[in-house]
Amino acid sequence: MDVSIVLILLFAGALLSFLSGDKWASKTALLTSVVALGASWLVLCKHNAKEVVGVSYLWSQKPNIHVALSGDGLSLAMLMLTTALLPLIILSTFGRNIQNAKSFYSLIMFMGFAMAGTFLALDGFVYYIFWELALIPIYFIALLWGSGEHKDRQRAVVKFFIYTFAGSLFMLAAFAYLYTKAGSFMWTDLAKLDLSKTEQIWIFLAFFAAYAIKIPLIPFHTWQAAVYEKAPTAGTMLLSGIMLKMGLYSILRWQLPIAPLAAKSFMVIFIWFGLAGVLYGSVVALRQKNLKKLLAYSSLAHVGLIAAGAYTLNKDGLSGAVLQMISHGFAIVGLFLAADIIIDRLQTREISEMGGIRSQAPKFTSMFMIMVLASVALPTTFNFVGEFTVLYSLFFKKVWFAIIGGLTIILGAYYMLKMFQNVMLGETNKKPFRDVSWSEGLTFSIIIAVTFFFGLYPKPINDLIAPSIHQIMFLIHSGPRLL
Amino acid sequence: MNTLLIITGLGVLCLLLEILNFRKGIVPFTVVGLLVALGVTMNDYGLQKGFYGNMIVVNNFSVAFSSIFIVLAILLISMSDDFYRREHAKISDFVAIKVFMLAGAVAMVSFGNLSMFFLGIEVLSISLYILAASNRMNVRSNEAGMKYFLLGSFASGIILFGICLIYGAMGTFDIAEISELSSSAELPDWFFIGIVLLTIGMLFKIAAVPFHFWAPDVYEGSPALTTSIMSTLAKIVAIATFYKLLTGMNAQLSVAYEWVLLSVSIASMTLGNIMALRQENVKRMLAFSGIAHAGYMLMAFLNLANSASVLWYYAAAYALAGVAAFAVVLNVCRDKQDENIYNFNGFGKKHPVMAALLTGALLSMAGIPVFAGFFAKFGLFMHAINAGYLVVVIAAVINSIISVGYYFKLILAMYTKDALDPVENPKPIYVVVAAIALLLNLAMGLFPSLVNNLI
Amino acid sequence: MDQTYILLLLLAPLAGFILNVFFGKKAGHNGAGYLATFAVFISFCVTLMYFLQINKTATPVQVNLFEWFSFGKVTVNMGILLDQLSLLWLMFVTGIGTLIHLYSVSYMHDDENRHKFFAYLNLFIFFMLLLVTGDNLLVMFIGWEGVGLCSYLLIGFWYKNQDYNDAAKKAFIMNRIGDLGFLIGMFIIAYLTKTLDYAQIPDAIKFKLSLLQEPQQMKFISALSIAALALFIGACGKSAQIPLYTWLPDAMAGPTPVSALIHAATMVTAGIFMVTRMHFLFDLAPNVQNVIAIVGAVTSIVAATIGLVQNDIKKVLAYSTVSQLGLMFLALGLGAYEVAVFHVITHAFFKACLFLGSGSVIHALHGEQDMRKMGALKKWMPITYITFLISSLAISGIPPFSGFFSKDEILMTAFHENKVLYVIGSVASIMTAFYMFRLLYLTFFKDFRGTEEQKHHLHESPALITFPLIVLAILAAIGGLISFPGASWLNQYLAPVLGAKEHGEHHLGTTEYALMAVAVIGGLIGIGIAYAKYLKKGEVPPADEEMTGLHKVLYHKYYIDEAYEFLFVKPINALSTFFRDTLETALSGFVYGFGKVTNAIGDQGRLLQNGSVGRYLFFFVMGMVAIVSYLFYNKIV
Amino acid sequence: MSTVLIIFFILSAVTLATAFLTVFTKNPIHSAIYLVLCFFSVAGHYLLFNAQFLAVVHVIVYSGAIMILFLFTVMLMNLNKEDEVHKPRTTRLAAGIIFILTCLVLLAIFIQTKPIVGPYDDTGVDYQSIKVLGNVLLNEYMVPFEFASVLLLVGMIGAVLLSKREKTEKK
Amino acid sequence: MGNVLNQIGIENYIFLCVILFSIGVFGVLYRRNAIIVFMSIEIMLNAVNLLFVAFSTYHQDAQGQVFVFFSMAVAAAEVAVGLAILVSIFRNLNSIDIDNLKNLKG
Repeated sequence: MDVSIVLILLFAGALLSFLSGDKWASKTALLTSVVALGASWLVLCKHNAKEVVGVSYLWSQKPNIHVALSGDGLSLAMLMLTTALLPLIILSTFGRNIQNAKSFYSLIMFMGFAMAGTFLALDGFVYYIFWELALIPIYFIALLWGSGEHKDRQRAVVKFFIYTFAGSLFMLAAFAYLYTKAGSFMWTDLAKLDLSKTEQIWIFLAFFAAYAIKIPLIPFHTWQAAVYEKAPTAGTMLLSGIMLKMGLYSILRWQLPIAPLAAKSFMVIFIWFGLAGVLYGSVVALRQKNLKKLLAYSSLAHVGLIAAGAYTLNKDGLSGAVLQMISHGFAIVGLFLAADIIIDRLQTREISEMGGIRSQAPKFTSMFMIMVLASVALPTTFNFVGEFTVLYSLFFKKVWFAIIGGLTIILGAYYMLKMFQNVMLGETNKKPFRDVSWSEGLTFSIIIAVTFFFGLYPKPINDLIAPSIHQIMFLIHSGPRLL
Repeated sequence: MNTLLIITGLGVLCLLLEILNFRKGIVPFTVVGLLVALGVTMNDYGLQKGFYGNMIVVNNFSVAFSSIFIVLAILLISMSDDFYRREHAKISDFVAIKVFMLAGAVAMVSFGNLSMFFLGIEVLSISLYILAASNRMNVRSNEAGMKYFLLGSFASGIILFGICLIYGAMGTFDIAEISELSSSAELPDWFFIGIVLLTIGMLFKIAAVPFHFWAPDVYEGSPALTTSIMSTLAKIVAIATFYKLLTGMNAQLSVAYEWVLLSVSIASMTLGNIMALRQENVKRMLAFSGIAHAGYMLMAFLNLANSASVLWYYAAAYALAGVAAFAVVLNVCRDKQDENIYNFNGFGKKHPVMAALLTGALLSMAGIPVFAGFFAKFGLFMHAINAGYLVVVIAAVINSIISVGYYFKLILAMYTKDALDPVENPKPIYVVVAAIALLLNLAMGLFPSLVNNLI
Repeated sequence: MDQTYILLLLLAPLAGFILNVFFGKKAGHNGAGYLATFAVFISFCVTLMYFLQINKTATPVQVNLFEWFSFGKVTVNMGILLDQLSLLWLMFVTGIGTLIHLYSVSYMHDDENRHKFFAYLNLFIFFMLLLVTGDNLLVMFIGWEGVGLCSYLLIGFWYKNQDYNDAAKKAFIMNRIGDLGFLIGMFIIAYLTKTLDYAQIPDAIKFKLSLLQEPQQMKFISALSIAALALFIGACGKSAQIPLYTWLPDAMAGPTPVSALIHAATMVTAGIFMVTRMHFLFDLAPNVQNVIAIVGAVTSIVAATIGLVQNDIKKVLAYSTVSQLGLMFLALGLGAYEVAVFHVITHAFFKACLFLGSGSVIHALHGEQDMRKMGALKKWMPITYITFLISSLAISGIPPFSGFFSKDEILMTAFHENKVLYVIGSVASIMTAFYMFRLLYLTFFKDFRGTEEQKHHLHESPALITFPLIVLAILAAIGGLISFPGASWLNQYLAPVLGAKEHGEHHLGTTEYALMAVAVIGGLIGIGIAYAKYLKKGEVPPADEEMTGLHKVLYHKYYIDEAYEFLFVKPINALSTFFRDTLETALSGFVYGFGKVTNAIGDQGRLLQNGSVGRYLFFFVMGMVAIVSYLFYNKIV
Repeated sequence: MSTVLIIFFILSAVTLATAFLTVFTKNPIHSAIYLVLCFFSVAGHYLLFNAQFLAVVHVIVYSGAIMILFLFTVMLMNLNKEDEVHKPRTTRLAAGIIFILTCLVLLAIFIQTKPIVGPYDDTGVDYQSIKVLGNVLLNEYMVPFEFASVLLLVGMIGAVLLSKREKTEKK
Repeated sequence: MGNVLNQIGIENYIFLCVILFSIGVFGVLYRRNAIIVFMSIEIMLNAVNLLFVAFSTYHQDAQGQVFVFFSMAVAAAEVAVGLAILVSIFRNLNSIDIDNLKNLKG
């Protein structure tokens, strides 16, 4: 039993969902994703029992490619995030009228497969394949099941695809270069490489092109709001909950260990990139008229902070980034679910046309409120732990970083509460508003449970990722490159 | 060696079957015959031998390329029956010409003497002139044939001039001897002029900038099946031959020469991709895409010594994806006046399977994993980096980004637009061909080691 | 054993919250209220038990519940510390909390969302307990943010009114500004001392100092000073000090019990609690102490001046609260922590009583809050009137009521430390006396100025409301005894936490008696002016539009809100609009621009391909010539 | 100046002149006739090299077959008029430039190449009699020879395919 | 008889052929009449053929002359096919002006 079983299950889920037909596709997808979650849980248990769960098969001798899947804590944490969010995302679509459901759920499962693969792959080549594979399903999901004016949607989605594809091609070129140096794509070999500083800088920038667009950091974010808005909510959840973590995870896994010198010399610049994202995202979110766009910009602000944390290159920054990735994943899925519920009931995305929902849907209001609070990182929520650690790491570098990054807690509260006020509060809405259905309620409840559990007891995750973080730290900071 | 014999014989048999009034069996018979030829060819893998006074040289290069040519020919010829349903009386001629063309192609990659090369390229070209003009009631087809013929024979003249100068320098047409002589110090400059002229001729054949102008017009005007042959089989034949010429004669390429190739490569990809963006006709778009791919393939020439496998892999991936794409295009535009993109509107809903096949083919051409196109492109990148030409890699990366624009234009049309006309059942043969081609393409992706090991 | 009790202490309100959230609606008409009251009462009982215990043993109880998380070299435990300070706070938090819960049962009697109200109140008590009892800064921070959240929820309790929601939001944001300061302060402390536990920080500082040379020592201390300053910013947010005080008056949008509990008695004193908790840090930073003292003094006078002219009964009380909090910070800044604590306690009693009294009035008038429309209420509401009078006397510093002792101590300390601050404090006190009695006269005396309809319904509030009033009035009256000048029980009680006093106790000499006399006279002057103006002359404050000059400026709170709006809110919104409409479009256009340019090139390129064989040949030959001549030029051919 | 050289120059002059006239003459028939002359002069060059067989074949194939084909087509299409419109001036200018450029560049390259020093090989062995040519063609070059037949076959099929009139076609 | 090239020089032949070839190129570009264009191409091929024979003599080697046979075969086949295409164009357009072939462009 190793990590590959999860991938196989997810892939099988994609196939089965497709084969089970429109009527049963959602149930099949849910079932298989839950099974995959169970499998990854078992794998995690094994890992905690000090068993090796990573695998490596030789795919091709020359070029030297391995199907190597990592079984370390960092990857498993991200795997758990993926497999845990996947059922939630699928659950959240229950009760929505989805055309051609078998393709829809199949694509979701396939995307889960690709994203899980990205998090697990230890061979740069395989990693890249998964990285690209994750792009295709979301392209179709956003394109075919999205909403809004056909032309606009097409424009936004194509731009998204080309833009992200453009970034990742530079990463591909970097991998090609690295291979010529190392003769292998294995992470362990690449991280061992003793590259000159100039080489590292180029490689760092090539990786950065891929990650900055995927995450996205400003000013590479222009695809984000439009796609989040146009995509169906399940797609938006996949994008914001998991996919943008691919970029952040990759910074930790690939960019920093392979080009540590460049990382060190550019550190300040890239922290500023992240912090600029925090400020910019927050400020733009203030005056957004569109609910999903607002959440998109909030996401931009949050990931900016995570990226800034990752680029601090210290232990807190890295582990805080991981913690926040996971917590943000859950929180943003919850928020988008809330947005979806509202949009589904009121048939509008304009905040100005909402309001007065609280008196009609008290349960929903409470749940939404908790998600808002998690998003603004109230202590005892998981998000707080991550945000606090990241801010501390920033503080560790420079007090100003922490202060600027910390503005997120003010601005974040401002735009989130403003949004909440305009969307939920006020005189009772004239349109009828049905309170949460069982599936929505269940999704919320799970997210809330996770948020509070890890908010109060993040130790399991910390313990899980600590060795990986330690290893990455070692790779970044040790002088001669050893492993 | 036997490959050439079998194929030529097959062509003659096709003509004979016509006489025997056995038209219906021609295509299946040819396909079976080609399968035999394929088996025979692959059996030669690992062999390294010259035949008939070194006229034909069999080696891994020739076997690998011949095999993929035959595979492509099988796929393309099997679509003939439906494609030529209106002029079924001439089916034997069409099939025979294609088979002869294949013979020319095989001769081009397994020549051991420049005369074989020249004859091979002429057989190929003349067959294509004929096929391009074969829809003779159609002015566009005539025009395509004429343009191709004029420019093609002009290029033939230049190739001939090149061969002539090489002969003048070496006094022989034998590749092996030339190769030996070319490493000697006392080498007349004619040899290099000859190489350059040959290069120009071959650049024309692969449709690289600035010798590409014929391609879009000819592709657009020709009957669709011919276009598919030109853009897949003919293109990779030309590129393989070009490669074989340069390596076979052991031409010591100078840096300046490599820079010429590099510039041509970058210019081809850039121009091909940018021009393809604004095309409305699918065949024309694929023509420009083919120009761009020629540019990519030229990257393999930057370090000739060990790029045969990379080149093969790329060529095969490209051609298989091309065949898959064209099979779908042929089906879609079966009864249409032209191959305009709007014919594809709503295709995703009408025929999900075929739409998926076309999507896969386009994704492969765009270089997106897990299709072979991705591995091929990656192999080329690595090769170019190894050769020390980072510039071309960066240009290729940027171009790949542009290329997504037009490949996705087609995909968008299929999936997001509403259909213009009612659903009709796809012809099974096209589905089968597209599926086989794409499966082969995918299968290649499972063996990325072919990039390095095959040849 | 301790662990069980402590969990009981903490979790009782939390359980109350959860039960009310899920079952409150089904728990009968007053079920939710009684449940909530009971939950807090349990906490009060446990507190009382520990309070009695610590009075005997004087040893604090410390319990580690579990490890929370770690960062840097710091590990943070969910630890609970019950020492003298926290127990003192717990006493009045749970005590007053119980009373106010009880009061609310009747007060919120008609609201359809009662159960939520009580749930929030319980949650508030829970977070307040956490804030007070946490044994490290981060646990305090949970409570700190938690009470802020509850404050937000309760201010915006009547969510259908967007003005109230705005007020709630404003409170939360303002608090968050302070919280950022708190965070930064924590970061600095964590960075310098590698711990956040109160118990360990002083030792860590001492240890560090012992390792360092002279110049580094100064640096270390100045870093700590910055931490202290940052923490003080946090305190400013929570305790409504300049410049972050504007949320508190707006917070009066919430139901009156909330104002009494959160915005007068407990939550707003969290800042004082924190500074007292971290007194060792502030002691190291005299500069910061000066800042605190000045900010406190200025806040007290500014708030008092605004309070002079307000017409909304709750607004007056709110500004009074800000002013009193300013006085407490003045004491803190002067290093007299126990004095500040003393005033916190007495203030909690009388201000809670005042708020509840005003609530009683508002209740009777069906929501009318404008004093210009009240009057003569003592006829109908004698108990409210008497309790209100007692509290007013207390806050005005008239002996023997509690306020006299605590306020006098602050002023005495100020007199010894800094005469200017003393004068400011005294003036603020006089003003307090004036506006409190202005309030009293306008509300309870002369003729009723409301509508006939209202007059018809006037009645004394039910027992559930008057009972807490009476209890609090008694406490307000006698609360001063806990720190009777010269024989302070409080100072002795707090000595283990606050350490040996550098100021020592004020010896009651001539100066002290003189100061007391001055203070009392000052209070009486204030009362006298109010008497002359509103009772004798029977003035009624003018309508809003008739105000002029200074009066108008004060009535509009020095236009501070408008200034903030102009300085911060407007620019940031403008920036946001600019980003949204201009920059986003531009950036997006830039990316699309690539596509557009490529497409345009493609369109131009199509013209090149004009179909002419001649042209194709021309380019063919030109290409050939170019290649050949390039190679020729390079002497390759 | 040997006789051979003089003959060479004369032949060359004829070749180039007729070639030019082929291109320049407006009437296609005249062009064809000039082309025949040109081919004859090339055959003269072959004779100069003592390649009689080749010269004969050349005359038969080019002047005999190809030219007849041309003329036949011209007649068929009734093109023996001078009705061709001149290309635009720019195009003609471009053609001229191309001509000059090609000439200059190629000539420059060849002039620049290493001159051949010393006498040319003269083995005295017969290498171009019919017998030798036959041997080479049918032994060494057997495969290309056969392959050339494929080429011609393709050409034949093609020509038939393209120009055979079908029953359905009108006219 | 000896090698003719001893008296003429291979360079002269190369120059002759280059000029002849260029005339062919020129003709292709200069004329619109497809027939004449074909003729120009024949001139190009002839120039090369002549050079082949010259080189054949230069090397005293028969292969060059053998190649000329192939070249002639190719020329013949090309002309046949080319004229066939021309005929079908003429049938459709009633013109053999290659500048009229501008349907395909862009």
